[in-house]
Order: sequence, then C-alpha cells, then structure tokens
Amino acid sequence: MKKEGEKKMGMKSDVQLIKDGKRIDGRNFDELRPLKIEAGVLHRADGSCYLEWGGNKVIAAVYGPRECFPRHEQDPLKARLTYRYNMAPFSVEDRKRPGPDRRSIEISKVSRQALERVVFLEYFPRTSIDVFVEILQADAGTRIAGITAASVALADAGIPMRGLVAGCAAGKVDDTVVLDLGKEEDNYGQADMPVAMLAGTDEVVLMQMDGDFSKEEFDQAFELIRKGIKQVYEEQKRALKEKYEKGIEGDINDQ
Amino acid sequence: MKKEGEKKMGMKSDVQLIKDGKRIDGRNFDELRPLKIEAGVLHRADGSCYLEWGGNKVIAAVYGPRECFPRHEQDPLKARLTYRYNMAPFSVEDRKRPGPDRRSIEISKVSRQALERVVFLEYFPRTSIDVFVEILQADAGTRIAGITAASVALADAGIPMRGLVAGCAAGKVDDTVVLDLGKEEDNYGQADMPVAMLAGTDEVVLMQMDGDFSKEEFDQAFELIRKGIKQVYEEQKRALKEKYEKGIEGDINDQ
Amino acid sequence: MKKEGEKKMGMKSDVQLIKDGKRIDGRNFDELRPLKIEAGVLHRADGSCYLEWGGNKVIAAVYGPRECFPRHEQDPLKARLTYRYNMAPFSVEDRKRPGPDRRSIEISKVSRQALERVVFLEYFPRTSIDVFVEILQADAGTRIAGITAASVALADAGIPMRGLVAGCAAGKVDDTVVLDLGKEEDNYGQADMPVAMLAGTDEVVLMQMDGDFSKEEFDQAFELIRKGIKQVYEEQKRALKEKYEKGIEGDINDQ
Amino acid sequence: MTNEDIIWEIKKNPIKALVESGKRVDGRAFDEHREIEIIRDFSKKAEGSCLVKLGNTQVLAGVKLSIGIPYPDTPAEGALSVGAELVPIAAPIFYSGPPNENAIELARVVDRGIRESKMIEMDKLVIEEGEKVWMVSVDLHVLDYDGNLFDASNIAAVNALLNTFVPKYEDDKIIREKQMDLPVREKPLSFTFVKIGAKNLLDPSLVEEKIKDAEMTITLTEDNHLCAMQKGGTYPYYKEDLDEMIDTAIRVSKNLRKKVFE
Amino acid sequence: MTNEDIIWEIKKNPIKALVESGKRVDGRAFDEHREIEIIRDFSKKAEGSCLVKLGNTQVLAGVKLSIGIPYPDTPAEGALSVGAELVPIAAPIFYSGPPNENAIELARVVDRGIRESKMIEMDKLVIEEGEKVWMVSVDLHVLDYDGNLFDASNIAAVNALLNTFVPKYEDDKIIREKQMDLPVREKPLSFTFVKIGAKNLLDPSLVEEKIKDAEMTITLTEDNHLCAMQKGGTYPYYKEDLDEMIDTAIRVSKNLRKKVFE
Amino acid sequence: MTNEDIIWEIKKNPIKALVESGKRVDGRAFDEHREIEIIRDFSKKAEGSCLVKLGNTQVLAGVKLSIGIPYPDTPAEGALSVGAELVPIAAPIFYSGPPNENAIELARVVDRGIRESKMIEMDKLVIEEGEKVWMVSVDLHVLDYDGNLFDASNIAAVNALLNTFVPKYEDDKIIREKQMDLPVREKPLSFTFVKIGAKNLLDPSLVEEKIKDAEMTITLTEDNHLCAMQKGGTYPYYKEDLDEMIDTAIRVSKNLRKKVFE
Repeated sequence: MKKEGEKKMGMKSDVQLIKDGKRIDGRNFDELRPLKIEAGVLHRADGSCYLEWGGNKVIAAVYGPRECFPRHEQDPLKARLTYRYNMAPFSVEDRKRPGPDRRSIEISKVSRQALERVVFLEYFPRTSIDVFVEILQADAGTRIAGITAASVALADAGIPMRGLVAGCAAGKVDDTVVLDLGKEEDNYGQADMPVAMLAGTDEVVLMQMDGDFSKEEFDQAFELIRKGIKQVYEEQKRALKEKYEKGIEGDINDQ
Repeated sequence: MKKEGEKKMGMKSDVQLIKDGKRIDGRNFDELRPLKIEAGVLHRADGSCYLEWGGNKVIAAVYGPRECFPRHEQDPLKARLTYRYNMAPFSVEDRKRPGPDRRSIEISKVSRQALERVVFLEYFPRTSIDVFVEILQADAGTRIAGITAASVALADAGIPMRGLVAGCAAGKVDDTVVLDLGKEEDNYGQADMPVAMLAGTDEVVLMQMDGDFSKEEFDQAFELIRKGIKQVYEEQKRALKEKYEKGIEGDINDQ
Repeated sequence: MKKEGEKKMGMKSDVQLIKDGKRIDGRNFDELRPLKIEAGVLHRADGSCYLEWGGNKVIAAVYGPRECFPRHEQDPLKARLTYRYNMAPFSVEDRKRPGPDRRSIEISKVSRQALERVVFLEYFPRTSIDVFVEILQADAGTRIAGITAASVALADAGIPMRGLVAGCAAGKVDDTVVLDLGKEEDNYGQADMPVAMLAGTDEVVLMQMDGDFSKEEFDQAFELIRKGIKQVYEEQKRALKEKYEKGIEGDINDQ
Repeated sequence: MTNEDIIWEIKKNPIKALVESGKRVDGRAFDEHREIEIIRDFSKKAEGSCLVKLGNTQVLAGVKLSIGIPYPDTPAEGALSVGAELVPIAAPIFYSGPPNENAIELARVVDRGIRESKMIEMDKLVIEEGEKVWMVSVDLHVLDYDGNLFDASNIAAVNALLNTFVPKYEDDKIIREKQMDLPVREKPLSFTFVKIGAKNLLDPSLVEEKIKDAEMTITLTEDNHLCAMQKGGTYPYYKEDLDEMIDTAIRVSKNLRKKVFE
Repeated sequence: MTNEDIIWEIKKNPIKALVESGKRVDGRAFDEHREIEIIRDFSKKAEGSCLVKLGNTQVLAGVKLSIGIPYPDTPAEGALSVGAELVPIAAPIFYSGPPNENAIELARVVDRGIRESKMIEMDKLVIEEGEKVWMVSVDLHVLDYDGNLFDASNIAAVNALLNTFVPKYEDDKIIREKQMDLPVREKPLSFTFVKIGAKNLLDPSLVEEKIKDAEMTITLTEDNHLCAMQKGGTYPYYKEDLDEMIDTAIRVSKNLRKKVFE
Repeated sequence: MTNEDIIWEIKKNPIKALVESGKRVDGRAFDEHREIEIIRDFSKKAEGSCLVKLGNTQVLAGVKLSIGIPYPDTPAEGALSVGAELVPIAAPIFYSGPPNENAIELARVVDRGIRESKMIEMDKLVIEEGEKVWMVSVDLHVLDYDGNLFDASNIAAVNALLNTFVPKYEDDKIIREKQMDLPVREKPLSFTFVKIGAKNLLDPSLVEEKIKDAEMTITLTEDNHLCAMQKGGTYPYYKEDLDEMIDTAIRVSKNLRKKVFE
C-alpha cells in the first residue's frame, strides 16, 4: 500500500500542524502552495505542459487525435480518450517499481472520466486522443496536479474543449479545514478531498474524499476548493497566453 | 505446490482413518458425503447451479451459445467450449492468490475435454459456450464437484447434451478402498481417483489417479465409483426437476 | 544481474590466467576452443544445427518461410525475421527461471539485426522466418555460438543467404589479448568483444564489447577475431557438406 | 458487447423520461434500497465471510488472516488489504484475466471506507512489534452483477469483518481456531447514487447504472461523518447534488444500519 | 494451423481404416514402442540430465538442486518441482510464451509419477529441519516433437534423477561437487496409449496423436502398481479399455525397464 | 506507424544525397554534437538526478539508493541496476507496457558503460559484508525523443551519479540525509554514430536515426580507453569505419567532457 504512494489519513502523531494560526509551512488556511505552469515544453508531443506545485513536478503530454489502436476500440461516433497517470521510479521516497499499480490505475480512471465530457470527442470519430501524465517529483496532490497539467496540454494540442479543467484539494489538519494539503499535512492530517471542476462553472468533474469530515467541514472544504480552483485557472490561462504570445515555432518541419 | 491446493498422497501420519469398520467421519466405505444441488441460482448467467458436497461449496455458471471472442477462435463447424475452474482466495486454509495456477489450468483442461463430446457443439457453429466454476469452499474433491455442477448448469442453460456428466472419486485409506474421500482422508490417504462418466452409460469421460493402487484395488475403486455416480446422477435430476417445476420466472425482462 | 547470466569483467581475483605463455586451459593466445558442428539434427524443424564449442552446447532451429502471425506484422515487401535466444533452466550453475530475461532479449535483438541483411528476406514477402536458439549448456560465448549455429540452421532450411554468418570473440586476460575466452577467463578477465561477420568478407554484422581496451588492444583483438572466424567458417562449411553428402532422408512423409 | 450497447441506447430514453417524471423502472422511491439479504459465515474455510444479496446482485466477501511484517512506518499495527475479482460467472461482460480498472476501483473504494473509518483496531493485531503482525485480507467475489457493486461489496466486507475471528498463533504456526474476535470499533456504510438527468437515485440497479450520467459513492461512519467519497461517470455534479446525496445518505443510514448490521 | 488441421483431417480416415485392420502406419504392433535411445549426463552444468530419443521425439531433462525452506507441513523433507517448456524449436505449433495448458499438464503428469511413486527419498534431503532443505528442480526441455511427450519426458526425468548428485553445502554456499547421489528408491515408468476407433495403441507417434479419439497415460511402479493415471482427449473409455491398457502396460513393463533404466 | 514509415522512406533519398555531399540536414559537421543543456539535481526526491537536453531530446535520470543483500560472489560490494522507460509522452511510437527490446538495450548499454568503466567504487557501499549493501538504482525517464537516446541517457545517468548522495542508515532505517557523496572514480562518456551510406555521423538526430543503415555506440573512459561498444542496425561495418569512429570519439572527447561534466 505505502509503496503504491498510498496515504493513510489520521495516523496518530505528535506533529503539530497548525501553530499561531499558520500552517506548518507558514501558509494561511486558504492559501495555495506556489504554482507555476508552462505550456508547450516538449518537441514530439502534439501538446504538453510542465507544472510545479509545491514540491510536485509534473509533465503532461497529449497525442492526437490520431489513429486508434487496437482497431476494435475505435468508436464510429467519437474519439477514444485515454489517460495514463504514471510515477517516475525516483519521484517518491522509496523507489517505485516502474509500471502501473492499483493506485495509478484508479487515478487514471477518475481523471479520464473527468475529461471525457469536457473534450469534444464527437468531433473526431474513430480516432484516439491520448493523455499521458508523468509525475517526476511527488509531493501531496499529484492527481490534481496531473489533471490540471493535462488540461493545459490538451489546449496546447489544439483539442477543442468546453473549457479548462482545474483541480484543487482541501483537507483537515488539527481539526481545521485547510486548502491544498502539503506533504506533511497529507501524512499526518485527518481528511483530504481532491476535486476538479470545469473552470469558470460550478461543474464538479472529479471528486474523491477520504478521512473524516462532518457535513459542515465538507461544506467549508468545498468552499475553499472553489476559491482555490479560481487561482489555479488564472495560472492555466496565463501559461497558455504566454505560449501563444511566443508564437508557434518550428512545428511545421516535425513529422 | 501445497499452495496450489496440491495434495500429496501417502504422507506418513499417525492419523487412524478407519476404526471399527467406519471411516473417520462415521461413513461406511461405499457411502457418499452429503450432496445437495440447486439449479438456476444466478440472475445474469444463462444457466447456473449451486452445489454442496461434504464441505465443498461450488457455484457453476454457463454463458452461451454466444459470440466467440477472439474472432480467430471461431470454428465454422461447431461451438467453442471453454471451462474455467477457479478457487476463491478464501476457499482454502491458506489464502490462495487470485488467478489461475498450474493446478487449476490442468483441471480446467481435463474438465473441458470431458464435456466436449457430450455437448452438441455442432448445433452452434461459430459461437462460444463458456462454463465457469467457482470453488467458494474447498474440501476434497472439488474438480468432481465442479464438473457435476457444470453439467447441471449446462442443462439449466438449455444447451443440448447427450446426457448429464456426473463425477465421483474413490481412494484408498488405511489399505482399504473407499468412496468419495473427505479432506482428512485426502490429506493422509494412499490413493485417490477422480472419475466422471456420462451418467446412465459406461462411458468414462474424465479420469485421473494418483497414489498407490494394485490392479485389484483399481477394480474395486472403479466399481465403487460406478455406484456413487448413480447417486450423484439422481441428485442432479432432482435438482433440475425442481427447477422446472418452479417454472421459468421473470427472465423475459432481463437483457 | 548475475542471475541473468551477466558477467562482470575485471573482478579482482588472485586467479592467474596466463602462465608460461599458455592460458589456463593450455591454449595458445590465438587458439579457439574445440568446435564441432552438425547440421540437420531435428526432425520437425525446417532446418537445424547442433553445436559444441568448448563447454557450450547449443541447438538452433529454423521454421519458415511460413505464415506470419500476428497478421499485422506481415510485411508486403519482405519476410519478417525473428530470433529467440533462450537458455535452458539447467544450462547454468544456478537454475535460470524459464522465459526471456533482459539479457536474452538484448542478445536476441543484436543477433536478429546481424542476420536481417544477410538473409534474402525480400524473396518471401508476407511470410515469417523464425530462428530459435536454445542454450543447453552454457560456457562463455553463448551468443556467438548461437548465431554461428543459427546461420547453419538457416542454410540447412534452404533459406537463401548472401553467405554464412560466423562469430568469434576476443578478450583480454592478465593484460594480454587472447582469442575466444573460456569460462574462467570470462569471469576473471579484463575485456570481452564478441563479433560476427559475414564469413569470407570484411563485413562486421554483430559487435559488442565490454571491459577495458586501449585502441591498440582493440586492433589486436579484431585481428585475432578475423582469423578465428575463418576457422569457424571452415567448420560450418564442413558440417553442411557432411549433411548434404548424407543425402536428404525421409522428409517427404513429414507434414 | 456492441449489441449490448445498442440495447442500452434504445432503453435509455424511455427510462430517462420515467425518471424525469419521478419514477423508477422497478417502482422504488429514489431513496429506496432493493431487498437485502445477509448470509453470514458462508465459507467455513475463511476466518470471516458474508454473502450479500442486494436485489439480484450477489457478492461474497471472505476474510483470511496471515502473518506478515508490518509496514516500516507503522511497526505497531496490523495490515489490511482488499481485493476484488469480477469473476466471469457474474456477468456476460466480465472476462477472465487480471483485475481491470473497475475491479481495482471497487476494491479500493471498499478499502478506503474500512481504512479511513478506522473500523479495525489495527494496534491490537501486533504479535511482535516491528516484526510480526496479522495481515487481514478481504477478498470480494462478485457472483451476480445486477447493479451497485459498491454498496453490496461494502456491506459484505464489513459484515465479514464483523464475524471474523483471529486464529491462534503458536510456535510460529497459525492454528485456525478462534483466539479472539477481530477487534473492530466502527461500521462504515456506503451509499451509492446514480444521476439520471437531474435526479439522484440511491442503490442503482443494473439498468440504471447502464444509462447513468454520473455516479457517487458516499461512505458514512456511525455518527454520520463522511469517511470516503468517490465520483464516477462523466457528467458533472453541482454542489446541490452533493448536498442532496449526503443528506439522503444521513437520513436513511439509521434504518439501513439496522437492516444490514443487526 | 488451419492448414495443418485440414491435412490431419484428410489423413484421418485411411489411417483409421488401417488401424481397424490391426496395423499401424509405421508397421509397429499395437503394444510396441518405437526405438529408444538414452543419453545420460548430457548437460554438465546440471546436477543430473538425460536426453531421450523416442523415435523422432527428443526430450532433454535437467535437474538442478538449490537450497530452500521446507513446506510448513513437511518440515523434514526436501521439495520437488517439475517444469516443462514446449520450446518452439520442437514443433511449428509451439510458440514462445508462458507455459500453456499442454506444457503444464505434461509437467504435472510427470511430477505425479515421481511424487506418488515416492521415487525420491525426500527425508534425506534435509539440511536443517524446518529451516533448510534441498529443492530438486526437474526441467523438461522438449527439443523435437513427434508424439508421446509424456513417456519420453517420464523416461528422461527419471533417468536424470537417477544420475543426479547432491552437491556439497558448506558455509551457506553450494559447492557444485558431489556430496552423494540423489537418494532414490523407485523408478516410475509411464505408458501412454491413444485410442483410435476401438483400438488402444501404445507409444503413439505424432500422426497417431493427431487423429486420436482419446488418450491415457498409466504410470507403474517397479512392482506394477498404478501410481498415476491421466485421461486425455474427448472420447470416452470403457472399463474394458482400461483393463486392456493396464494389462498391456504390466506385460511390457519388465522389458521396457531393462531397456531404459539399465 | 505504416504512415510514418512511408514518410521516412520518402525523406530518405534526398537526405542520403545530402549526406553523401558532406552535409547534414541541420547543418552540423559530421563530428559535431547538437546543443547540450545539463540541469543537475532536478528531482529532489531522488538521491541524485539530472535532466539532459541534447537538441530536442530530453532524458531525465534519477538515482535511488536502497538496502539489499550483496550478490554471493561479491559479498564486499554494493550493487548497481539501470532501468529505462520509454514513456509514451516522449514519442508517438512509444506505448505503455513493459520495457521492450529497445528500452532494455538502452538500459543495458548505459549500464555497461558505468559498470565496465568501474565508475562507482562499489567496495565503499558495504554496510555489513555479505549481509547488507547499498543498491544503486538508476532510472532513465525519456521525456522527448528526437534521436540519440544512448548518449543523452549516458550523460544524464553519469551526471546523476556524480551528484548522488548516500543517505544515513541508522537502526535498520534509511534516513534520507546525506551521509557522504556516492564514491566515484571515473566518468564514462558514450559516443553514438549512425552510418548513412559511407559516412559516420556523430550524435544522430531523429531523422538521421530513422534512415540509418547501421549504428555504433562507443563508450570511453577518461583516459580514452574503450569500455563498452554496441553495434545496432542491419548494415555491416568495416574495420575502417570502426577506426574512424573510435578516432573521432577520442578526438572530441576532451571538449565534450568539459561541456557535460564541468
């Protein structure tokens, strides 16, 4: 479990996560970790995105719309969307064996479902649109970092979408609801709820939760997330704008 | 080996398996363990059967005739028959890892072969008839319990057959040939011979043996099995009759 | 690593590999280990070869040109060539788990590439030519023994080729460049360079090297190999000639 | 499978219309479960087991205990693992092979409910700190699939754990006789809804799952706190959906607990 | 493969007619083996090995010994495992990949003969009771497949074990020099028949296997007791078939033992 | 993929003609590398890491240290393993799945350079002789594939090892703080050439790799000895080719070492 990058909320510990109204890393309760997004960082991929969020380093790439293999998975009415969340072996404390584990298969599934109605798949029947997310350095919140980067990579690839998907988590530490858990808060906290929304709308497209929330805490957490996602969305837009201002370079000669 | 549910006949032991002309569980030499069969126990399957035999609990399901995947396994002259014997992880003393092991692959093969000339496969060219046997609680004799249940499930699915296949084993404990070994007899006995026949005929369709039998002991064992199979067949017929007397209910609205 | 049959050149050791101008097994620096080749040793295969080289025992078989599975690997312009190098579990000191490991996958790749331009693949479009090499007893130099045998098996199968591929290695022990390392020289030596050439030409079709060679030592080693390959080629030709003098027997009735 | 997909496509619109008008195909209210049958201690070879029938859906959960080394960061705790097999007897669309993403998600959602509610007193499963602890393996065997595997599996797994015994351990050997009951302190209970159009339906049947827009599983502790949530499906939820589902789950939980755990 | 199937279908009827008239394609009597050649100690890296040629069929068996932990229920015994690879050099229908059901059945039937006859004195393979025992691994490498792999493999495996040495074990290390011969007390010998029409033919060639209705392998101990049986194929056997085959096996066993084990 | 193959086929002849005339598509000399950028210590969770950009090719190498048992024949040495994943973000032709022959070859050639040059002082990685040693795992994560993965990976791996720290090991636990630098004594550097027609081109770009006839990787130690070679491709090399490539590698190595290791 632990080796799969599993977290276990609510481990007993003497770690004091909140002190003098500040969190262990000095943040306010409603404050995101530093977030930096860059679009178009890879040469071969049709679209790509590099994202740093707290201690997370994530790269997302999109290939497609392209021919769909194996053939029997072709859909005559729409494109197939695939999503692969993958951790580099050296992205975590104890080396992770390469290849998909149960945790990454689950994350890939919920992330794919979050994007399936957002991308206009019906524009590209019989093709495949393939999203790959590589976690190069993992802190807490990699699935949210991944889908946030994936969404920018899809835009960078010119895939038409109803909007950008942006994610953020909130959790509970020392009985306090806070935004965007850091690694220690994740290890020793009481609850975590990763959410992704179609940015600019009220649509929740990804939602998981574990730990312990009363209904009131859930409501608080949701409200924090809503605000957090607004900031994430601004950074996504900034990254895409920067990319397009730089202009599209050199892609014509690539095969 | 042991972990595959392997038995090893003839382990040295101080266990006295026969005392005062009775076996360790009080049975006579030619007596079956209690057997109970019920047909039509599952909603989705085309045919099904639940069977309890001594400490065995087995469920069999049949799907088909249905489309045959992968396509290149289609036979233009007859249906493909598949058979999958599978043990639930908690069906044995030490948890069994899920998925096929060498033992279950061998059992699936000999069981499939036992059914291949019994089912009128030529009536359903290009289709597949798929038999699945799940061992939910394993005592001795699961392969025989499985094929006995599978045969009822095939009948319950309305698949035309030359007859029912019924199985029974005989073995040797404390130098005595006895019918239908129980778990302790299997662990500490000297021989075991599982056999399945086309019930009501003299046709042996499945036969394996291990341990130590002289030719005379083999003959005795075979004779015991022949009588045992008659009783098993009666219970199979009773179960099917009961199912059809109850009438066919509600299947029309199922997809 | 070691379990994959990996060698590690240059292990510190007190083993003296050269004494009085002779090698540990009594050979001269430019002397091959005993080599014996026999063609046509298998009944079912289209072509086959058995080879003993020092302590190596190798059997190679060729099937094809035959139908190419899976279909999507068919090439409309030429035959597909496959090459499978495989070690029997009991061919090495510590039992090797059956199935391909990383080492054998790499060897299979470089061996296949060595043969791809030598076989006239374009004569047999859409088919497959499959080469299988089984190492039954492994000393040093199995990959070279394998491709040397494979080449004879291809000829025995009547597959048209630009020539025979013959291999030989040279290495460095006790700071001396020598031909065709034996097992102890391989274990405790300083460098090893396996090479295969299109026999009778200057064309190098397989080349690997590890350990430590100055450019001068490399040149010496290459020169030794060139001479060694000439001898290997003579034995290949002798084996094929012997086979054809015996005549083609009995193959007509085989399916 | 294409044929099956076409059938669902055809059934979709009339059923959606029915739901829109406030009704379900089988006549249930939106917050009503199908009939539930609980058969405890089904498999005698398991340390604990339970067969649950939820309508026509049948899931058998079995618990085995074995000895293992604790995780380095929890040297004074036992370990839990949950696995699920969608064995091919349960539905025509289940094929043999390693667990696919659906089986993995099922196992992990059930696992999270048990783990995050702190159901099992893991610190009481230590034989020798840092060296030897009990490993609790829950295996979900899906026998008949007629919708809502999440809740049927949750109920089966929790009930199986409630009747699990810890075997004796003597001279480095497990003796499969009861040493004590598995120490538990909580009973997590999950509630799965599908969204069809604007409606959220509790305990979906197969047909409702097949035409669903979205799906949500909410797991509650005995004091009605949330301990696990999982969104499925591709359509979005709004905050009002979430509030409605959580409120419904809290409202019906008391009665359901009585039905399934007593 | 379809092409191959068609060829067998065409060959089937004339061969069946021949068999019906009491003859075999290669002129043998029904209870007659093909030529057997036994090459012991073929692979020097193995602790024991044997190459068997049975007609054109060739099987190489190799034995390796390693150190392992005994099974908990047999703390005072060594362990045996038998594996088979139908490597693709042996026939056009063998492909690379994990062992399929045929390879697994072959290994398990050979294993049962060795295990159930109690050939190996397992209690003499203990280094430290409950802790360290010798594990005997027999690997069957099928080189050329022209029918009757069961018997060729049985003979190869048993002969390999008969010339196997147990290495020295010093300072927790295996030294591959002879400490003693592998302790054996029995020589199981298998007899495989195919049924074609009403006839049972011993030691089937490839063509006979291809058109067979049913198949039976009978393994006998030195005192002609049965220690393993395995039915194959899809047609039934009658009691008379079983009697005939067992009698034949017992009748020819003495001569065959001389040929293959001496 | 067929479409892609056709594109390469069409591009092939004009590029070959260009090369024949002494020129490369991107204007480089035959012995000239593309631009190289080295970003050390990229992944903070790794004990050592390095991202290398070689033209548009990007490879990230990460090093993790763990505790293991030494190989029986080297009880007083640590262990090294190198793995490579051609993750599908890097090229349209890379698919998810276990490492294929190209990924395996890449890892093994990089491994040989490190191992055979004796880069790492393995005898300094022993915690308890024969019992506990450090295992050094180098993982190559290919992010963008525009040709010459061998050299980009070699440079990334060697640089990652050069900035790797050995963690503390206290009370049977790894504490991920620096105990010492990984002890290294050598810096192997590889040089990959493709042969197009009669020319050998250093540091091939993707397009040059796609139309190559043959390929050679030569790894040199700091004193310009050969420590590893690997031929690829299906066309032959002549001795003159080998001499030319080795000479070129030796000639440019000093400058390249400065660029990538300082």
